[in-house]
This record gives sequence, structure tokens and C-alpha cells, in this order.
Amino acid sequence: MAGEGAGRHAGLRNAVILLLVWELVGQLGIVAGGALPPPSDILIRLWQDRADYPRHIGATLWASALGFVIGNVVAIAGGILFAMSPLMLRLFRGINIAAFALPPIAIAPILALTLSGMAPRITLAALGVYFVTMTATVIGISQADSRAQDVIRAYGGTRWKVLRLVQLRSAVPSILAGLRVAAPNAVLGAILAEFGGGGRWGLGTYLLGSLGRAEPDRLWGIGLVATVIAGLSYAGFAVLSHRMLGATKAVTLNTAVPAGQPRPGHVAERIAVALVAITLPFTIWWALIRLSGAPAMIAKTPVDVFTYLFLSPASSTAQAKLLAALGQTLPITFAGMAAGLGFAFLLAIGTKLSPRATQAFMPIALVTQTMPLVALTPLLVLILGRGTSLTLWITISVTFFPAFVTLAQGISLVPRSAEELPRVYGGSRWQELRLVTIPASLPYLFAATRLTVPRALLGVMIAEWLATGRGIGNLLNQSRGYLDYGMIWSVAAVSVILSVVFFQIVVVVERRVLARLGMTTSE
Amino acid sequence: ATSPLTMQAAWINDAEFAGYFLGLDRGYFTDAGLDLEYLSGGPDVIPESTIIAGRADLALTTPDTTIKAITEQGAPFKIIGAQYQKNPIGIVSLAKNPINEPKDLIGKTLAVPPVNVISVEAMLKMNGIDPSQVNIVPYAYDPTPLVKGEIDASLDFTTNVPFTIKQAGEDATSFLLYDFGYTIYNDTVVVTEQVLAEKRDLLVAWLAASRKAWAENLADPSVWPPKFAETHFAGTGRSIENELYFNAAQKPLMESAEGYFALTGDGIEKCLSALGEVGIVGSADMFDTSLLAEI
Amino acid sequence: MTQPDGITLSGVSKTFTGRGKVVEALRDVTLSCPAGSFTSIIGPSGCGKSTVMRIALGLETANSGAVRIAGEAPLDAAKDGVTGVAFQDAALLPWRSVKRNVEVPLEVLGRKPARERDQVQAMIELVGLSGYENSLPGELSGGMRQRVAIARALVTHPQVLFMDEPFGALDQILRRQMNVELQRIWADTGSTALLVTHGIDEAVFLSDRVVVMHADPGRIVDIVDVPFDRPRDPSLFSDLVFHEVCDNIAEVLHGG
Amino acid sequence: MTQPDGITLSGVSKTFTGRGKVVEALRDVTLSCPAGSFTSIIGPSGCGKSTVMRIALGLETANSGAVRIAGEAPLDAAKDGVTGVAFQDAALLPWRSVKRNVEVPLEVLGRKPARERDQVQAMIELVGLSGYENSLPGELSGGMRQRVAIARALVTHPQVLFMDEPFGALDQILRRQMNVELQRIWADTGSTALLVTHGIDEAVFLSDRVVVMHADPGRIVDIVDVPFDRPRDPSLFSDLVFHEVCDNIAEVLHGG
Ligand SMILES: Nc1ncnc2c1ncn2[C@@H]1O[C@H](COP(=O)(O)OP(=O)(O)OP(=O)(O)O)[C@@H](O)[C@H]1O
Ligand SMILES: Nc1ncnc2c1ncn2[C@@H]1O[C@H](COP(=O)(O)OP(=O)(O)OP(=O)(O)O)[C@@H](O)[C@H]1O
Ligand SMILES: Cc1ncc(C[n+]2csc(CCO)c2C)c(N)n1
Ligand SMILES: [Mg+2]
Ligand SMILES: [Mg+2]
Repeated sequence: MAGEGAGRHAGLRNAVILLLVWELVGQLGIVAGGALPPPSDILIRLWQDRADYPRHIGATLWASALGFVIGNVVAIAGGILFAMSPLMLRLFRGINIAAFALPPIAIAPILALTLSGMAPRITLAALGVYFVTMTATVIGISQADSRAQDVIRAYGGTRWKVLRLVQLRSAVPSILAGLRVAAPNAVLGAILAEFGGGGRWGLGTYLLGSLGRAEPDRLWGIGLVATVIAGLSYAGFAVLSHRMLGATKAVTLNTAVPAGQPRPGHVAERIAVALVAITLPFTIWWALIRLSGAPAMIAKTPVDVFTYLFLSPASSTAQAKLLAALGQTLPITFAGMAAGLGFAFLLAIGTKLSPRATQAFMPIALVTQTMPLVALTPLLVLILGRGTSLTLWITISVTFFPAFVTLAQGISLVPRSAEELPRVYGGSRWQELRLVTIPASLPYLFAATRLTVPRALLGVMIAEWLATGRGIGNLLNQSRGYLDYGMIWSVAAVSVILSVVFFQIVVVVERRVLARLGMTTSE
Repeated sequence: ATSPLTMQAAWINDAEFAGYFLGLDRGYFTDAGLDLEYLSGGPDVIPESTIIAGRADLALTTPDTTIKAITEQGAPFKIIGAQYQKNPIGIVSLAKNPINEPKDLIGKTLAVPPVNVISVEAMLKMNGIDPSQVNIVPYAYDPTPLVKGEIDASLDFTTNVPFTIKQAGEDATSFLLYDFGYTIYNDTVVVTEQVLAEKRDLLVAWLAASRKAWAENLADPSVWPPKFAETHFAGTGRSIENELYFNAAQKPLMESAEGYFALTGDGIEKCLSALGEVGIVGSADMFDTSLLAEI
Repeated sequence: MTQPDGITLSGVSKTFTGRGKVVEALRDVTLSCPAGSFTSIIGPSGCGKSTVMRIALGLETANSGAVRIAGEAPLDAAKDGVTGVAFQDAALLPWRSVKRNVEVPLEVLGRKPARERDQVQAMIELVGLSGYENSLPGELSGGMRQRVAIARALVTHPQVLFMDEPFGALDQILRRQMNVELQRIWADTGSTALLVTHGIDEAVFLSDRVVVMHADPGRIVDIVDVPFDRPRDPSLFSDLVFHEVCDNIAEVLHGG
Repeated sequence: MTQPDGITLSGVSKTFTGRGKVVEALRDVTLSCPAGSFTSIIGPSGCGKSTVMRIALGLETANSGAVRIAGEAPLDAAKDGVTGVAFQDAALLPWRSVKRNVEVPLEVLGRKPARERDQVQAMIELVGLSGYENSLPGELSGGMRQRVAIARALVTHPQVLFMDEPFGALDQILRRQMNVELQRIWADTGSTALLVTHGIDEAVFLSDRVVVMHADPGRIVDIVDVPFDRPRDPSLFSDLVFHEVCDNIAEVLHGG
């Protein structure tokens, strides 16, 4: 279409303008006393370093590609399982969230010690993609048009047929959105694992070597290369999803109210499910440690952590340290959650109100997802100092992307006929959003919130670790240096438990709100 | 026939480990009957963990971490040598905003890797400074904030960062913590008691070969780093000039009357007393000087 | 009573507890359509016609009462591949072309659509959509979408055929054509048909019996037998007796 | 020609390039509905009726030709709050209750629904949905949903009213009732109305002029003036002249 062509050109034009502004800012050294290099310097530097890159790229690409594939296969299979069986979803919730909320800074070294070769990198890359794709699969399946499902059921279609002919197909755009987020996550996961792995090759390793050299143009070059890897994958899935989206949108609005989910009826049954759901993650944690055969000093079981925090002579000190750190971390975490989600929301609305500007922003968004924060933070510190604004900034950059893509996905799926309603009454774009787009994509808004919640804590911890020197992020880093594995595992466990609690709160609110509006919940 | 031995280094490949690279290239370890596997480190690699996990036989560590792990975690470590007689860690600042001694830090912002905060605080106390008078922030090994003046000083390897700062167009000044009372070793050679018992002769062989290699490397610090450009230093993102600077700067910190890796009674005493100031109460039996004696 | 292979509802009641209101959608609905018969349901908007159909299909469960399709529970009957359905809302799969939408029942039943290509094409022609085989539902008009749904319902030559106002969005001519075609296919297949419609004449033309429902609570108020021989010619629409039957039904429908 | 505040389409053509087919949906459609007039469009399924309406609403852009609503471009006219629309598909917002769905136009126009509560309630009563104010669309029958859409279209007493087969899912009685009510509201408001329908009698009863379209390509083949005085009584439906006019239109429609 002509409009689309013009859009593409406008996108290109915006990108060029952006680059020119960046160049100017870089050349004039306006930002951070010149610590932000102009694109030309970065390119020149890339060229000079060109001999170094192939092996580093190869290593990272290999690990992230394998992790991407493995993580997504598991995620899609899991998503199907969880969408079909709410019981399974509930039982596995703790584990699922843990996979997402476990701080890479805590697990990377442990993976390096328990696995060998490329395995830690692949694992971390796979962990980085699992939850996002799994969530996308579940929501895609659960939001499939119930009318189409009725057709299959009326013809005696089995659950499997309903899944195959309707649910999976209509989940495709959503899954592709998940894969878009997963791409940068896989690359970053591989890079973070390189930090803890001590290997010779990989963009992460290269970055470490370059970190101490006060040469931002090199750091940015490495970051950009990582971004290009993730970006190509992102773009591929974006194009694919754009192609499939049009035909996935319902022609008319489905008004059917979902039949109430058959809740586990008896109180006893519910308690049993809850108990298993709570115990399962700890059991798996325990089993993994036993199986890995890691030495007891490093690998702590749930029992060890409990002992460390409550029964050992040093417990009161440990508790005091942990509580003090939590006191510093938690308040800012809530602010970070709100900020990350708010930003994602604004951006997602931006895709509707001003698609071109948003498109031009995507490369920057991708950079924030693949550029390891170790490399970016010194620059951020120069711009923002080491206070709350920096923490918020880092938290936003860690949280907004999955939430944004999920939301944008939901918004793009709103049927045309619903959006035409306010339009024919002369409604503004804003009214269209308020009356139709936002309510219609509420299930996606909640899914986005659920993605944001565990990440926000992680974002705050990273900021604390790299810049502010407060809270549990700093405690974690310090404990690593002291080989205080009891504290490391305690921090990891507490941060996961907190994430699960926040997550569960969102789920409860989501259920209430969506039920009131006659919408299908994906949780 | 050679016996396998694995060592875990403390950082990514740089001149800090030039001696081992030389020993590998010249076959000194092989000659000593070792099939040495060398594992690079990095900021997220905790060398002690690698030997606890049995992935390496010996590790180069920072003694404060190691001794803290022994006293607080009951880690079964023994220190059998020390690469740096004087810890190269120091306070680095810009010449135009120089910090020449601890008291200059008062009212300034100092970036310190979180693990080292207690060390810095101890050094400050030793010099009569209340640590609360210094604004300590985390340091993530990127000197850019120092070069740009966001911080006034950072704690880093004095053998390395001043060169970087020079490259960035500034002059650096630095002083060692060691010279202001925090008298500890660094890159201590650490093994578990089990490895010490089972592979004692291999460890002795390693010490001997390493000592020989280091001596050759430091005889003229400008000779060897360029030879590793395409091998051990390939792809690290660092320059050979940097390694040359590093190699020269580390020489005085490694030398000892009793030879490289020496653990002297005096040195151990100083190290323990400095750590005592930080509340890390070690003892001389954490060091096993007998292997060096065998060489 | 009825042959086991028709449609039987006995004493079916259904109450919906909606957000706004508790609705007694069906009270004690008993209806049996013998195998091979054609039954229409007619009644005011909201009287429970679609609910009867959805319960008979097993998509909704009754609060009380029993449902048998060809002697089986509804979903089991469906699994045997005997059912054909056209919903009130066309309910097409938006990502499938017209042809592929018509093929859905074949795929669900595990029959290879490729082998029944002629059948699919014949149905598309029947509903007047030749040339639109590869169009997506979003590229069709409202009436065209409804026609795809009709083609889809008939493509398997189902033993038991449910249609919920399938001709609502069609113009008069097309509607009459469809009526005639439906009669032909139904007779050829020997199927049991249940049609929900607002067109009394359409109901009378097609049916053996017309079930009249009233609302509040949804219930059957009369079942009118239609006396005309088969096959019925479109000229019947201008027959005098035909109009009498229609008027008769209209009276029951409107009066009570 | 026309008063500036009616609906004018001049030489409108529209071709859709779908995935399956290129469709000439409209060829040179010229139509002007004077202010205050009632016009119906009738024509076979897929002939472009909805497309005419969507183009007049500004939801679709014509390939060529011009459209004016009350003298303005379609979407500008909408902004002035003069429009009322009922789509072929009810297009209710599933998460809003009946009442809140009817309120949508008021909200869009920035009128406080609270102040117009009586008006909203009156419309809900008009379409026979009292008691269902708080029900969600999913809790309604197909016909009930369509009635909510009618209430929503009328709630603002629009100057220009577009309705695309609004009564398709209603039974005969209700349909007649709605016809009469629509006539009353239209007359009271003095609005310009454009109705798409498959019911010739309905079109004749309500309209000043009936536009007959044919398909392939979609085009206007005749515009028939309806001679009856206003207000028209439902008894008109059994009038002989009325039937003559209807038959006349049917002939144009079916013959050509
Ligand atoms: N978005 C679209 N893409 C492609 N073709 C379209 C699109 N919308 C409509 N058409 C085609 O345009 C023609 C006219 O469609 P339109 O919806 O206007 O018909 P209609 O007269 O309203 O029919 P009905 O009575 O069945 O609703 C049809 O052939 C249809 O296939
Ligand atoms: N899911 C539901 N939840 C609550 N109430 C419902 C639901 N489905 C139907 N009803 C109610 O049941 C009654 C019968 O609905 P049904 O759809 O069977 O009517 P119908 O006879 O098919 O009407 P129409 O001719 O308008 O399609 C209506 O009052 C409707 O409000
Ligand atoms: C050049 C260089 N930089 C950092 C380290 C690692 N390291 C050893 S001690 C210490 C101080 C803080 O822990 C650090 C960072 C190294 N070995 N060489
Ligand atoms: Mg119905
Ligand atoms: Mg239409």
C-alpha cells in the first residue's frame, strides 16, 4: 500500500535524523562530558577492531542461538501445557517466576561452577527467553476467539484439535511477539554468562577486557554488534508477525462471556494445590543441587538457607543485614515497577498514536536490551548521578521492553470494528484509546504487568550493584566477594519469593477485573 | 609423562599473568612434569569457588577474601605462595585533582568494588580517618567516571589504570594501600587441603616452574608481552602497550629477596595484622610455606 | 417415542445467572425430532432458541433434563461426525480463506480435505461464492460470511444438522434459493434438521413441524405440524393453504 | 441539487484488492439524500451496500468520487456530533453493560451520560431491554445485541443516521415495532436517514426513496420514489398500493 511505503520512508528518515542528532551530540561532547561517543567514532572503532570480532561474535551467536531455540521450544511446549491445564499453571507458577526473576548476577557464577563449556551460556540464554515466550504463548492461546473454538467443539473436535486448529494459530502473533522479546534476552543472557564463565571468546568477554580501558566507543561498538544480532532476529519476527496479524484479527467482536473456569472446588483441594505449588520450587531447588553434585559450601539447599537465616549462630547478623538491605530496596522497587510499566504503556500507545516515532525508537529500545548494563552504567552515572533517578532509569530499561511488546501486541489485535465505533462519532484518537483500545487489550496489559513485576526487582538490584551501593543488589555483590554463599542464596531466594508475591497480587487483581468485564484471564 | 593440573587465574588475560603464559609457551610446566590447564578469570569469576567446586587445583586469589572464607565459612584453604608481595591495589586519581595520601580523600567521592569496601575502610581508619568522611560508591572497573570527574578517585590496580587514564588524555597519580598500612599480598596461590595432600609434588613443581617463568619475564619486562599478542592476549580488547606498562609496573611489587612467590614470616605477619584491622582474624597456619621451601 | 437417532430434549431447563440479571432461558423444554425429520424453531428475540441449539450441541449444559443426539450424548455424537452446524454468528476462522473455512469440519473429522475437494467446491458454488475461494473472511460482506458458514455446515452431508438463523443476512431471492437447496440436501442426506429462524414462511416451507416458543421463561407453547408433501416446490410460497398455516403459526407466535 | 446538510455521494468508485480476488465493489455511485429525507438501500448480498455506508462514514476511502455529510467531509461531520450509526455487526463493546454501551456516543461527544440518563433509559426501553441494563453483551441473545446497537444509534437523536441491516436478527413483530419507532424518532429529530435493508416492505414503509443496487460491479440501478404520506401507519403494510410499490421494487431488484 502507498501509505505503508511512505511510512517506511518516514521511519528511515526519522532514523537518519536520530543518527545525525546523536552524531552532533557526540561530536560536541554535550552528553556526559563527551562520554557518549558519536556514531562515526563507533564505526571507525568497529573497523579498527574488525579482526577481533569474528571469534567473539561466533561464540556469542552460537550460545545465544542454541539457548534461544532450546528456551523457546520448552517455553512454547510449557505454554501449551499451562494454557490447557490451569492446575499445572498454578503448580508451576513458583518455578516459572523463579526462572525469570533469578538474578543473572547470582546464577551466572553458579552455572559456571556446575556446568561446563558452553552450557552455562546456553542455559542463561535459554532462561532469559523461557518466561517471556511461555507467557506470550499462554496469553495467545487463552485469548483465542471462543466462537471459533465452539465450531471445532460442535464438530466433535478434541481439545487437541481445538488447540491445533484455533488456539495455536491465533496465538501465533502473540508467540511471535514473545520471540521478539526473547531475541535480545538470549543475546544478553549469553553475554552475562560470559562474565561469570571466564572463557576467552564471546562479546561479553571482549566487553570485560575493554571495560577497563575508558574507551566508550569500543564499548558501544560491542553493544551495537550485540544489538544487531538481536535486532535482526527481532526484525525477522516483527515482519513475520506483521504478515500474520491482519488475518488473525477477528472480523467482528467476540462478545461471548467466558464460562467460569472450573475452580478446584473443595477448600481442601485448593489448599493442597497451594501447598504443592509452594513446595514444588523448593523441592526442585533441592533436587537440582543434589543432582549437580556441587560442593555444599557453594550450593545451598533450601534447608541450608533456612539454617543460615534462622538457626545458625550468625543468623541474627545475617537477618539484620538482609532486612536493612531490603528496607533500602523495596520502596524504590515499587516506584520502578510503576515507572517501567508506565513507560511501556506510553510507548505502546505511541505505536497507535504515532507509529513512526515509535518505530524510530525501536533501535534505541533494542540497544537498552542488549547492551550490558555494566558497560552502560558509567555513562548513565555521568548523566544522572547515582541517586534515585539513575535507579529508576535502569529499572525502566530492564522492565519496559517485554511489557511494551506485549502491550503493543494486545493493542494491535483489537478488531477494527470496535475501533470504528468511536471514530464514526467523531471521537479523537485519545477517545478511541480510552473507550476501546485500552479496555480491549486489558488482558495484555495485565500480562505486561506480570512480566514487569519480577523484572523491576532485578532492575533495582542491578542499579544498586553497579551504581548506588545500597540494598540487596549491593549485598549480593559483596557477599559474592566474601564467598558468603549462604547470603547469596538467601538474597536470591528472597528476591524470587518477593517476585512471586507481587506476581500473585497482580494475578488476583487481574482475575477480579477481567471477570467483572467478562473477559478471559490467561492466568 | 605429565600430570594434569588446572589453575584458575584471577582476571582476564593480561600482563598480570604473563609469567604463566611464558611458562606455558616455553614448556616450563611440561618440563616440570605438568600438563597445565589455565583458566582465565573475570569480574564475576570467584577463583576460590572454582577450587571448592573441584574445577581447578589452584587459584590466584585476593587474601582478604580467602582468609575471610577460611574463618567465616570454614573453607579448607591453604595459601602456598603469593605472586604479589605488595598488593598492587591503590587509590588512583587524576593529576589535576590529585589524591596523594589517605587524608586527601576526606570529602571526596571514591569508587570501590563492593568487595573491597572493608579494606578501604580499614586503611582509612589506620590513617585516622573516619570512613563516613569519604563518599564511597560502587566501582565496576570502568575508569570513565574518573576521567570525566564524576568521581575523584577509584580503587583499582595501580599497575594498570594509570596507563588507561593517560590514554584517555589525563595524567594519573596513585598510591598503594600497602604503603599506608594495608599491607597484604595479592594473587595469593591457594589450594584446598585435599589437593595439597594429594598433589603436593605437582604444586611444588608448579611453583618452581612459575618462579622460573616469572624471573625470565621480569628480567626485561618489555620482551614478552608482544610475543603473546596473537595468542594469550588475542581478542582481549587490550593493547600491547598497556601490557608493557603493566609488566613493568608490577615488577617491584613482585620481587622479593627470597624469590618470586615468597611467603616470609614478616610478610605473613604484616598481611595478617592488616586483615585483623578489618576484622578478618587469620592465623599463620593458613599459610603453608613448606612447598616453597622445597623448590 | 422417538427413534434413537434423532434429536431428543426432555425436560430441559436452563437458568443463566448473568451479571445484570438472572434469566430463566428455558423451562422444561421437551422436544423430539425423529430421525430424518425437519424441525424449525420460531419465537421472539431472546426466547431461548439459540440456547436450545447450544444445549443440543453440548456447548452449554442444562441445569436439568436430558439431551440425546442420535442416541448419544451431544459431544459424543459430534465425535462420530454426524453433526453439521451453522451458528447465528458466522464464526469463521479469520485466518482461513473461504475454501479452508469450509474444509474445517472435514479436518476436524480427520478426513483429508484434498480428497473431498469437489465436495468443498460444490458447496462454495451452492452458496454463490465461486471466485471467492481464496478470499479471507475480512474481505467478505456480512451476507457472504454467513453463506460461508452455511457451506461449512453442509459440507459433511451431516446426519444431524443445526442451523441458527442461517439466512438472516441474505436478501430475499438468495434466501429462497438457499431454502430450496437446503431442502434438497436435507432430503438427499436423509438428515435430521433443526433450524432456528424468524421467517415463518421459511419455517413452514422447510419443516415437518414448527416449534413455537415464547419468552420469560423460554418455553415451547406449540408444535405445529406442516401437512405438505415432499419435495416442495418454491411455488408453495404462493399457495393459499401455505399462507393459512403461516397465519396460524403467526397467531400462536404473537397471541399466545 | 441537494441541500448542503444531507448526504451526497458523487461518482464514488471503490475497488478492493483482496487476497483472493479483486472486487469492484462500487462503480460510479452517485446518490444524494436531501436533509430530512429517509433513504433505503436494497440489493443482493455483496453488492456494496455496506461499502456505500462505510464510505459515507469516512471509514473507507473511495478510489474516486466525493462524499459530503451535512456539507462536510465525513469525519468532520462526525466531530460535530451529528451522526448516529448502527453497524451490520452489532459491534458492542463486550466489557460494557447494555447501559454503558448505549452511553458510548454520549461519552465520545463529551456529553455527561449521567445528565442524559433518562434518554439512555428511554432508548433501552424502546428496544425492549428494560431489566437488562446491567447485562454484558455476552449475556444477551443475538437479537438483543442488535437491539442494543439500535438504541446506541438513536440515543443522540442524530442529525444524520446510518443503519446497516439493523433489524436482521429480529422477529417479525419486533421488527415492525422497531420500524414504527424508527419512523417516529426520525420524524421528531428531522434527521437524514440512510438505511440498508433486505426487507423491501420495511424499506418502502420507512423511506422517501428506495435505492436499488446490483452487484458485479456494485452500482445503483434504480431509485424508486415512495409516494405515501407521513406519518405512516403500520396498517400501510396491508395496503394494496404499498404492495404494488414493493412488487415494483422487487422486480427491479430481481430482474434488472
Ligand atoms: N475489506 C475488504 N477487502 C476486500 N474486499 C472487500 C472488503 N470489504 C468488502 N469487500 C468486497 O466488496 C463487495 C461489497 O461488500 P459489501 O460489504 O459492501 O456488501 P453488502 O452489499 O453490504 O453485502 P451484504 O448484504 O452481504 O452485507 C463484496 O464483494 C466484498 O467481497
Ligand atoms: N451466556 C449467557 N449468560 C447470561 N444470559 C444468557 C446467556 N446466553 C443467553 N442468555 C439469556 O438467555 C435468553 C435466551 O437467549 P437466546 O440466545 O437463547 O435467545 P434467542 O431465542 O436465540 O434470541 P435471538 O432470536 O435474539 O437470537 C436471553 O434472555 C439471554 O439474555
Ligand atoms: C587488572 C586487574 N583488575 C582486576 C583484577 C581482579 N581483582 C583482583 S583483586 C581486585 C580488587 C577487587 O576485588 C580485583 C578487581 C585483577 N586481578 N587484575
Ligand atoms: Mg439466537
Ligand atoms: Mg453489508
